[in-house]
Amino acid sequence: MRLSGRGIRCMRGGRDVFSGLDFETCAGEALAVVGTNGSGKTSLLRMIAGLLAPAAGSIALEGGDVELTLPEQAHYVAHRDALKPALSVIENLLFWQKFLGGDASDAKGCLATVGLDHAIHLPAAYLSAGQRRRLSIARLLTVRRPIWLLDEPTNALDRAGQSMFAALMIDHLARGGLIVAATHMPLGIITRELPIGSAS
Amino acid sequence: MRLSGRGIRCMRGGRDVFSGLDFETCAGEALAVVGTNGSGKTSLLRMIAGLLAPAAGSIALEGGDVELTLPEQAHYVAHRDALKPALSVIENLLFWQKFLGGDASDAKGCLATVGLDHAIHLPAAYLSAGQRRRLSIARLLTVRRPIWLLDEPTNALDRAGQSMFAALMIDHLARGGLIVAATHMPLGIITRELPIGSAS
Amino acid sequence: MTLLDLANPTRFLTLTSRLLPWLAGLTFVLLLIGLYQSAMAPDDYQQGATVKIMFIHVPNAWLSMFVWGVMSLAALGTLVWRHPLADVAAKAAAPIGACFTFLALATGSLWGRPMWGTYWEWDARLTSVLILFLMYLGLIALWRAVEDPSRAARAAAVLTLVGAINLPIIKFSVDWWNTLHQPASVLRLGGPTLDRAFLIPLLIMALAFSLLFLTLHLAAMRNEILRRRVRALQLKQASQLP
Amino acid sequence: MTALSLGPYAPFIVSSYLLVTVVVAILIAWITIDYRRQKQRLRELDAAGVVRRSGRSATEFK
Amino acid sequence: MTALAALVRRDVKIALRVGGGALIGVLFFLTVVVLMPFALGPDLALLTRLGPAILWLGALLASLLTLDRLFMADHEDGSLDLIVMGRVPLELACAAKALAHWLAAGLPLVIATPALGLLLNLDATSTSAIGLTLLVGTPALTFTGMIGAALAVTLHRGGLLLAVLVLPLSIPVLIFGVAASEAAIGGFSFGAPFTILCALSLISFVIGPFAAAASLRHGLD
Amino acid sequence: MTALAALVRRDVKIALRVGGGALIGVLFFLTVVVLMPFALGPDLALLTRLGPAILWLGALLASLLTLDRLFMADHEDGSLDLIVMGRVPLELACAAKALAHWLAAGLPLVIATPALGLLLNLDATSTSAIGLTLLVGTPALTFTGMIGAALAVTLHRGGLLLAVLVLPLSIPVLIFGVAASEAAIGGFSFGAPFTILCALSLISFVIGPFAAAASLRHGLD
Ligand code: HEM
Ligand SMILES: Nc1ncnc2c1ncn2[C@@H]1O[C@H](COP(=O)(O)OP(=O)(O)OP(=O)(O)O)[C@@H](O)[C@H]1O
Ligand SMILES: Nc1ncnc2c1ncn2[C@@H]1O[C@H](COP(=O)(O)OP(=O)(O)OP(=O)(O)O)[C@@H](O)[C@H]1O
Ligand SMILES: [Mg+2]
Ligand SMILES: [Mg+2]
Repeated sequence: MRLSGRGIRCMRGGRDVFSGLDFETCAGEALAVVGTNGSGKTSLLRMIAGLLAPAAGSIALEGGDVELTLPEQAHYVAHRDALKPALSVIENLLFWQKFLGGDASDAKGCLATVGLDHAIHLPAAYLSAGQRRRLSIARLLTVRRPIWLLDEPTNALDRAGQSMFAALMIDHLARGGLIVAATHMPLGIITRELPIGSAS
Repeated sequence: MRLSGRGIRCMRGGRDVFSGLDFETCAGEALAVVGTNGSGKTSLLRMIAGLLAPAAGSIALEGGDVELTLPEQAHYVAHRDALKPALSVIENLLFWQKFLGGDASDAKGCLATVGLDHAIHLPAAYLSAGQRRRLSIARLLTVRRPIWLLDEPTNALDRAGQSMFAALMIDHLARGGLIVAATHMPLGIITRELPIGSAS
Repeated sequence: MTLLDLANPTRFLTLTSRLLPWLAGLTFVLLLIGLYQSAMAPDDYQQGATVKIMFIHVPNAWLSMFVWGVMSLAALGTLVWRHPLADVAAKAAAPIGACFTFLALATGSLWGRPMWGTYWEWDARLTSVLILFLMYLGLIALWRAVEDPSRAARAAAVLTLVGAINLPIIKFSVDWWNTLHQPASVLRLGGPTLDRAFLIPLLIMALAFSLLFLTLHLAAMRNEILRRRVRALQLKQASQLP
Repeated sequence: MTALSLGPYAPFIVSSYLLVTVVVAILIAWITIDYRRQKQRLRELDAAGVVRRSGRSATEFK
Repeated sequence: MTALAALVRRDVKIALRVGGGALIGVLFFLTVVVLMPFALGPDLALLTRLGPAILWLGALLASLLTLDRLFMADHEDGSLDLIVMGRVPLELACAAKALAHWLAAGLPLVIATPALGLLLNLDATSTSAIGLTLLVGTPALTFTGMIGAALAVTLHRGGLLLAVLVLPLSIPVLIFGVAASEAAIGGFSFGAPFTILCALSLISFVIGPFAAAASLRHGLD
Repeated sequence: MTALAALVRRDVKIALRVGGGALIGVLFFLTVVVLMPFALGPDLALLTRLGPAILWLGALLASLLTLDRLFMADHEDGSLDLIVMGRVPLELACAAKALAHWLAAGLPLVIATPALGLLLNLDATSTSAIGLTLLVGTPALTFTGMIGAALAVTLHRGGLLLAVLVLPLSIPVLIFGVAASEAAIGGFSFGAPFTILCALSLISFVIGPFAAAASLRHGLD
């Protein structure tokens, strides 16, 4: 599996953010998109996720499931965590599992992995910032997509949470997964850096 | 100026989060509230800000302006950044300055300090995560309150942003300000740690 | 036992458990007397036998307003004194008040058909009572919609106090606008104008219904305190799980 | 006691009294059933070994 | 299939929890019907004549009041991104969301119609005729309204603008809904307007999801 | 003072930008008035008779449609926390927000009344009478409705529940607004209901902000 972009140009709100960006990454590898604030890291992730159209250039996936598009093989962990405050932790997770089609049995197992098993029936409105982030990670685990798109995933995680997540990423890479992460912090794993917008 | 809490007990959603917490901090000092996810750091900040009532115990400020309450002398930088997407950067900032009553002239200067001077007339909807955080910091500077309550303030800031913010905090402390910050990351300044919820 | 002791829910539970059987018995006896008296009351020269509806219509109508008054006091207790029992009293009273209001509306309609020739008319008295009923339902809905009881209590208290403005409107609507409904003949300045033959059974029935309310309210408050205890223990149980 | 003569509007009078009886009966029934249910729950929690903050058992009143 | 069912279930569950439960819908219509006499005057004959109009206006109101959050809530918390990225065709997902909206905001009205008919002094046949037209017509209100809801997300707009966009689309539904009900009450031919109403509903089932999905697909950023 | 003026200006600005500008309010009322003949049937005499009712229902609708976001939007983005912490008394801040809401959602209706009166075939005196009652009465709708909006924030609830809580409070305003307008049209005593309407508005100016501030102060967390 190989994800690559050629000559990508990003325009937002009528202004050029970056252009002529090339990148390439393979299964088992983590690509860390780094750059100053406003350099276009989030925009690049959204382009890979198919949520934003590049103004020029193209993004392609080779060696994935041919019946599925690139976004359908990816899962995106964004700042906004797609949780409904009125639903409980497990209801939130089970919904996304059913809707996105993950492995049905182990939602509770994933919650235990991220350390939320004691809060299963709590409404999501009651979660702290870090607990919400952990729930997003549990969703990432339940839906089991080969491509992980992570936008500052360790924000709000405590130190134990950060190393737990690093272990999960290493595990994912070892199974042939692929990670593209935008980050300002070291993620605790070996990554290849993709600097963008050198002169913002 | 001395901010202190005695025997604080925090209940949220009918569950005990922590109890019997004592703390004390003086002008010129930064208190870093540390603890695992869900240990109650944000809750403590909201109690100091007067947005959440402690279930027991009390929080008091000595040596501040006697005509003002504690929340009126504090500014709270939270996860949710109180920006209106429909207004431009400068409109957002000027509104808060007028409403909270800050020094009228230097809003633009503060924007320059945080590196947003090129985006003055951009709608806030167009800002990236780090740019929004910078705008929150600009507000913190414009309204000039002696007590800063910061909830993971360096989230989403790039490295240059983090050191810029550390310098701002040092400056604030040197002028006799007081900082209470909840954080998982080193803030880049000398802090006294207040660990809470040791066994979450 | 002072009022302050009553503030303790546990103390309250003991007291009600001792009091309730006596109250229930007294209510029952008074109801029987009242019913007998109203059965024996003569026919009205204008309204014929339908005047018998008065003996249940009027107590229910009075109680529908009285209960809101009780809830308003409880609301003050919640907002001003943050009294734990005030929340309980307000929540327990709402369904009972809604029932009384419904009965006032229903018996009024059943009386209106023979007297005015229609079950329903959009006049000031009738509609203001209907608004009262809707507000009772709104409050009940609010209590049911919010799991956290103390959060719901504060919101309901604000709404109850605002709704209390409706009470004088109901009471004086017959004086302010000319309506089909007749003006006050018992609770009025200058004393009652009702004939003694009707007044006495009416007052007994009113007393009996007030006692009924007291009994039901205390019992419902007891249930509510127990419900909160169950909730607290369940939360505790949930957090004890590994 | 002579039979009550309720005149031409007997159905209205009878049905209003009946209605009041029914509604009050429902109210009483609901409150008693609710009481039983709460006591039952408390007993279950007691059996599960959950105790109140004061250390007293769940069903205890005092 | 399970994906769509899960979406419907989630949206209904949220609507019931946030809106305060299934009874609130019924209570809302009760309030609207009680409100009308105050505005229109307490003339019972007039109220009876306007019965269908009042119920239809109530339906329009309920759908307008809740429609603007249909996609906006999912957009604000990021759910919409994940829904768009999912393997379920976006058109079907939109249809499922609209169905859930109707279950929470339209169906209660249909269920409450008999009780409301009593308040408006309508007889049994009229009530059942109105109930039938509402059952067939309210989905059309939701499925045309969802186009406006999708536009609101992509335009970052809300409030009255949405109502201005949606109301003209719902006028045909309103016309034929009221016409069919009045035909049934007045004893004219009920079939013709009712057939048109059914046709409108069917058309909206097709156009609504496609238009909404198209505007979401091109408008997100 | 400048703090409150800034709050009013900000809220109006946002309402106009998000709602699509000042004209949208007028356009909305136009749509409602155009819609009514479709619901009620095109009988012009009836429409004229119902003129005040239609305009008042439009006003109620506009305030309901936009009220639920009055405090909710500020709560969701954290602005409300800062407003509560500010040095401006919360009651005044609430009143300022309500004023801004009225400027954006109520005033356009008053301004559009002459044009709408033409559409409904009302003569000049009737139109000006209705305009006057709307000018006096619509603030009362906003200021009673804000109580519900504040409750929505503290309860984390919205949708139809809010409408159910707010509507009973606005019934008196509706009654006297329509009564005063009809009195002016029919040539009865306009003074009495109009005085009551004014009184209701004044009461709501006091009760609304205090109730809203109380519920916000006790309910945030
Ligand atoms: C649905 C219809 C009706 C409603 C909602 C209603 C409501 C009320 C209320 C709220 C009161 C208490 C007022 C106060 O304390 O001043 C009352 C009292 C009373 N109502 Fe009705 N009523 C209705 C129909 C009727 C009818 C049809 C009659 C008889 C023709 C009637 C006769 C009375 C009488 C005699 C009183 C006692 C007034 C007094 O002595 O103070 N009501 N009603
Ligand atoms: N609105 C709420 N209602 C009820 N419970 C809440 C609420 N917010 C937080 N909690 C609970 O209170 C506890 C403390 O939350 P808080 O947000 O203070 O944690 P925190 O220390 O800031 O955590 P984090 O590091 O994840 O930000 C958590 O267990 C959480 O589940
Ligand atoms: N919705 C939008 N509309 C228009 N412009 C936008 C939008 N979102 C972001 N931008 C602009 O695009 C640029 C890149 O934004 P992006 O969010 O990709 O930055 P980023 O690298 O993720 O920054 P950060 O480190 O702060 O998260 C920024 O300059 C921003 O102003
Ligand atoms: Mg970013
Ligand atoms: Mg926190």
